[in-house]
Amino acid sequence: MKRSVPLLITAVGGFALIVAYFIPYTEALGETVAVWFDILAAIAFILGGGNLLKQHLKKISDRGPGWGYSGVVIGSFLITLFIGLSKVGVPPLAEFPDFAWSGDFIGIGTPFWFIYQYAFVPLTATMFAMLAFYIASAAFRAFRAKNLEAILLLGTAFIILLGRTFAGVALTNWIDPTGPFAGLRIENLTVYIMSVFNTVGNRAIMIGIALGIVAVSLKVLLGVDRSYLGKE
Amino acid sequence: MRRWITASACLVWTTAAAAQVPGGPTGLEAVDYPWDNGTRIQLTWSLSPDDDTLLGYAVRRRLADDPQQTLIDILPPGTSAYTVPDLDPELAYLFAVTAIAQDNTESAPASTLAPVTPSVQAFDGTRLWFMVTLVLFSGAVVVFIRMARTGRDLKVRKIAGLEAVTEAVGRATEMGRSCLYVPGIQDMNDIQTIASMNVLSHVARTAAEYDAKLEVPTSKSLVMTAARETVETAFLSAGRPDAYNPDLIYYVTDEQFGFVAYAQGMMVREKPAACFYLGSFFAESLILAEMGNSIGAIQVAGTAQPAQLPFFVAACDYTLIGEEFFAASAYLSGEPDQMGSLKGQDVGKLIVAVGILAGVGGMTLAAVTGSDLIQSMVDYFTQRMLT
Amino acid sequence: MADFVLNQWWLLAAMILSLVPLVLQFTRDGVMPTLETLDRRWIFLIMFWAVLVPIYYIGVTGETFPETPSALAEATFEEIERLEEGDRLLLAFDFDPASEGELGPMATAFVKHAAEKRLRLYFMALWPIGPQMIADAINEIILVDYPDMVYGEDYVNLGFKSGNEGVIKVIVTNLRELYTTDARGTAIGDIPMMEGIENIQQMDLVVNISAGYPGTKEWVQYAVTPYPDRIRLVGGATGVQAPLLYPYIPEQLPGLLGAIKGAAEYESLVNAAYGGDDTDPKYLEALRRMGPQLVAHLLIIGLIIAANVIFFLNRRRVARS
Amino acid sequence: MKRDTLVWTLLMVVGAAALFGRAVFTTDGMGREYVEAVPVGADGQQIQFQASTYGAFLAAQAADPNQTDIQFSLPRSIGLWIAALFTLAILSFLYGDNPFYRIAEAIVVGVSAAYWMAVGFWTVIVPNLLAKIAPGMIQGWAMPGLTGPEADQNLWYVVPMILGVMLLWRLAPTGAWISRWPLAFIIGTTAGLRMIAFLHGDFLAQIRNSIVPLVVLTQEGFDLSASLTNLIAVVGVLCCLAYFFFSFEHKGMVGHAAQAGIWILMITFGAAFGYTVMGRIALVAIRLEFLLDDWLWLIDPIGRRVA
Repeated sequence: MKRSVPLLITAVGGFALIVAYFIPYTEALGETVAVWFDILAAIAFILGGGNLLKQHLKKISDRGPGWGYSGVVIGSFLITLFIGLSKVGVPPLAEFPDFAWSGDFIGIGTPFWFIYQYAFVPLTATMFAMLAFYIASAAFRAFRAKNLEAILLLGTAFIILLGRTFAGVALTNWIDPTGPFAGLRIENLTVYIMSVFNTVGNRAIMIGIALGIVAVSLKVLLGVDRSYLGKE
Repeated sequence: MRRWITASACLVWTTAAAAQVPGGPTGLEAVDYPWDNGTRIQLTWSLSPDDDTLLGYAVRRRLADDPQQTLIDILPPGTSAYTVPDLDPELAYLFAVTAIAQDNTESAPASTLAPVTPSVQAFDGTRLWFMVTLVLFSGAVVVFIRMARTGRDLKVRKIAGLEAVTEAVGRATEMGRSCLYVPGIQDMNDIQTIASMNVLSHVARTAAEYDAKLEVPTSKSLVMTAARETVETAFLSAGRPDAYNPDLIYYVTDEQFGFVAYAQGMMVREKPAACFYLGSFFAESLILAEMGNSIGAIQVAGTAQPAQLPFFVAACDYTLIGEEFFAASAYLSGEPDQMGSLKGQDVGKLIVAVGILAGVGGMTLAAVTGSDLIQSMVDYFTQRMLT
Repeated sequence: MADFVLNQWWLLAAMILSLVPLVLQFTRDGVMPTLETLDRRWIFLIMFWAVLVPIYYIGVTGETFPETPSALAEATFEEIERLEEGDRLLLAFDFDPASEGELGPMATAFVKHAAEKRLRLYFMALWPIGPQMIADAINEIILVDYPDMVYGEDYVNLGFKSGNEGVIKVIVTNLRELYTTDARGTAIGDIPMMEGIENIQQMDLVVNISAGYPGTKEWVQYAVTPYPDRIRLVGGATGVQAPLLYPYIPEQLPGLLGAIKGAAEYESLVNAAYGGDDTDPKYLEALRRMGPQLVAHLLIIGLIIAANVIFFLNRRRVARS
Repeated sequence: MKRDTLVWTLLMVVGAAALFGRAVFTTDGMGREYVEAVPVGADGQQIQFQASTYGAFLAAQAADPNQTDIQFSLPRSIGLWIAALFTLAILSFLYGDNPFYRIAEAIVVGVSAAYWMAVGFWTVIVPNLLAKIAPGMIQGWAMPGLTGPEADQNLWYVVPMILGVMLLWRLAPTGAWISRWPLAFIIGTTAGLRMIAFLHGDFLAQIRNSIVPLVVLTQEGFDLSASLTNLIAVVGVLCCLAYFFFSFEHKGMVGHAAQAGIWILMITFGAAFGYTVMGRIALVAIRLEFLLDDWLWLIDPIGRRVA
């Protein structure tokens, strides 16, 4: 019951969808399953949120290092959740003034919108922006001509970077754009690298990935890989 | 400069004065396309007597209960058959084909008289070749898994990143620091996350054997659930069920940058000695890898997101590229079943290589000789078998 | 420049002060040892200034760095330049506010260029939020700077249609099947400039600005590929998307603007041809954004060079000892 | 290290004081948001506030000193200041871990987890689950516009609901194993769906695109550069595939091919790295523009604060 039924569900679910793909009447089954998955993932938020609360409440009750921050997590979580779920301050839609709950939960000017606009967006966007700093330190550390592979890696990155500045473009501007060496102009070099090597490399990676996915899927469906199903 | 005066543009003004009206096509027949999902109808007609002077043929369709005609396509002269795509299996259609002269004059149409409805069949024949492909590639994997079970010795090459897993966990134990495992930021409906769970099971087992602390923050609730089952099983099979602590496998937030804000803070405070990033990653890949590097951790990464591979390659000690990542759990387990699946993948690659060579050869031959027969064979290969 | 230094001395002073410890370390320990053990936070700090100072300089003075147009930007410019007054241009805006930083300036420059050429503009969108981007372009450029252009005669907004590449497949042969009205709800038959337009093969040029799916790739696959002689397409794409489009250049995609760099090149071409002496700052957005890009790129290039100098000097030292 | 921190802290305080002094004692100002009241709805009775600019406010004041259409917005100004401080708090991590970052981190975790939960509830649970099982009830509550075929009851959706309940069974004291059933369903269907999707989509497309003629003939005759490019493409793909072979050690013929394959992969990675830099710098430039322009009012490139 604990292990064989889930194994059966896995195999039947997977193979049924594969077969369904070839039968016109059932080919849309995959879309239905995708919608079901979204529903399950949304229900699973309860598990995640519960775990978040439990984990931080534990830190607070243990008075472990930084327990005050756990209080901040719980506070911001509960406030945001309450405002979001109860549509605090959301006016009903203009067409349906009698339906108090009809408004857009993130309508402009609502408290939830304020949280989104002035906390969520700046925090996540700045996190994203930190990549600019990390990309510089990674380039400084990793792009050293240790061997031929590293030379190719850094050489290509170097050419592409140079081609993105007007200084780099000016560097090869003396090459006749219609002459036999026009291909060495940095903008043409960039296009060539991107359209030939980059395409080829990605193509091979994609083919490999597809084969890997076939193998992993089959192993899952045949029950060769089943660690996620837990102990008997 | 009016380049848009082309055939289709001028169909609206069909009354060009004093033009010679071309002879129209005749005998238009419409039949349902066999073995499909009910979206196609096949048309055939006899060529116009003036075919060699024409600009082409215009194909139009209309619904049986609606007089409004819709232009579907304009075909080159010499065409006498066409498959109308993208139809609705619940509607009845009428079709008309006209010949267009060089001066855009249109002939009288050849029309179908009875409405035709595309019908849905029990099997989609347009996917027949795909089914063959599917059977071929899955068959290769299944056959080798079976062969492995009969006890054949299957050898595979070494992958440095995977050899390093045990070493990294061991080093973390020596240093008295933890191991960090990030299974990507996608949910369980991504095959990379599933593959990551398989790898996690082996990493967890190694950690249990070394008695190392293994921390698994996740970005999705379902992944947390699956990871807990996985790690618990691994600790059990390593004979250390008492050492399993579910609190070390926890949910952070669904938000990509919220998750990584937490992860980088946690890394700088706890300084894990071994970091594993295996799964589906996006922009956060570089933040994780740079942070891990700055705290001096041994880092093993693996993903099938081509766009993130460069950052892992630049900042991590070992990177499993695409297919290597999917092969990781097979390598780490060393079980014969798993080795068999690797061999199956290799056979798959061999088939791909042969297919590409055959296609390229055929196409080159067709280009050099100009042979229509070879060209049509290559077309069948690329247009039918590979779609 | 001198004025800037005099008036904004405090910013430069802050920058120099913050870098003093690094300079001290260089003089104390020597260049090589310092570089070898360089704390990565110095790289972060230099990067910070490399982005901030150009933004500030450009923001205060309004000056921008020069831009040398690449062949691709020139090809894009030429495609529009070749058209004549009254020719038809389809502008498909497939992006959202998240990518507006990169693509907004392209949209602005395309609309300005087309308006200067007196082309007839047909706007459409395959992204649900595209109409907002179209509205921005119309409100900020056509209504403000080209008030004599008449809606329905010189430009029309066909609005958003759902269905992704399916929409393209249909409108290449039959526009009216999907578009029965424009975005304002006016029947297509009542719009003067729609007269005689059956499908988008009648457009003299299609311009697609896209941030992903559906986007330029789909336009190439479903519009240009089946009708290579009748549909000409140029595009603008984000830095992430642009590499995926290179395989289509130049046969199926004669012109492509990639990221903010492409936008800046095109902007400089349009301004050189139609800007006049005192260009409105809103037509310089990409050029302004290129300032920090240029300095930061040069910094990364410098870092890579420095890293390799250290590496080779070290290796020689190891070989000698 | 301690002295470092002190110096930096002092510098920050001086900088902040200077900015504050500038905002208070000069006419430049900083960090204020303005809104415009726009009537909405069929009868124009409801008022919605839309973002406006200081420049528009000055212009409106000049035209009519008693106008109330464009006005200062205290909540949005507070929001702007909070956003700016959050931006600085996150950036401060580049120097090192610190309490400001830890607060920002705690807030981003809490807020974003709750944000996605609320989004999941209002965009998935309500319209895709509850509205399918009990359309009448949901129509009367939160989705008054639910009509037509969308409003038909569909009891199939009871299945995912039951699966969801099984998933939540983990929280119950006994029988946690029951949650493996929905997990098994998810993993099995994912395996089936992804396998088909990748094989039919990417896999076949990539093979198809690899098939090109090695001899390209055009109207002018033999096209050397196109032929060469095609040759590189075909050989390149085969070499990269050789790299991925697991059965052979990288020795001999296979070894050479695999070596060439890894070179091509390195060029691919280098190119992608170089290309991504531009987008990442744009991200930080936008954040700094936000600080300098929207918050500090130090720069005004598009004249938003000129009447």
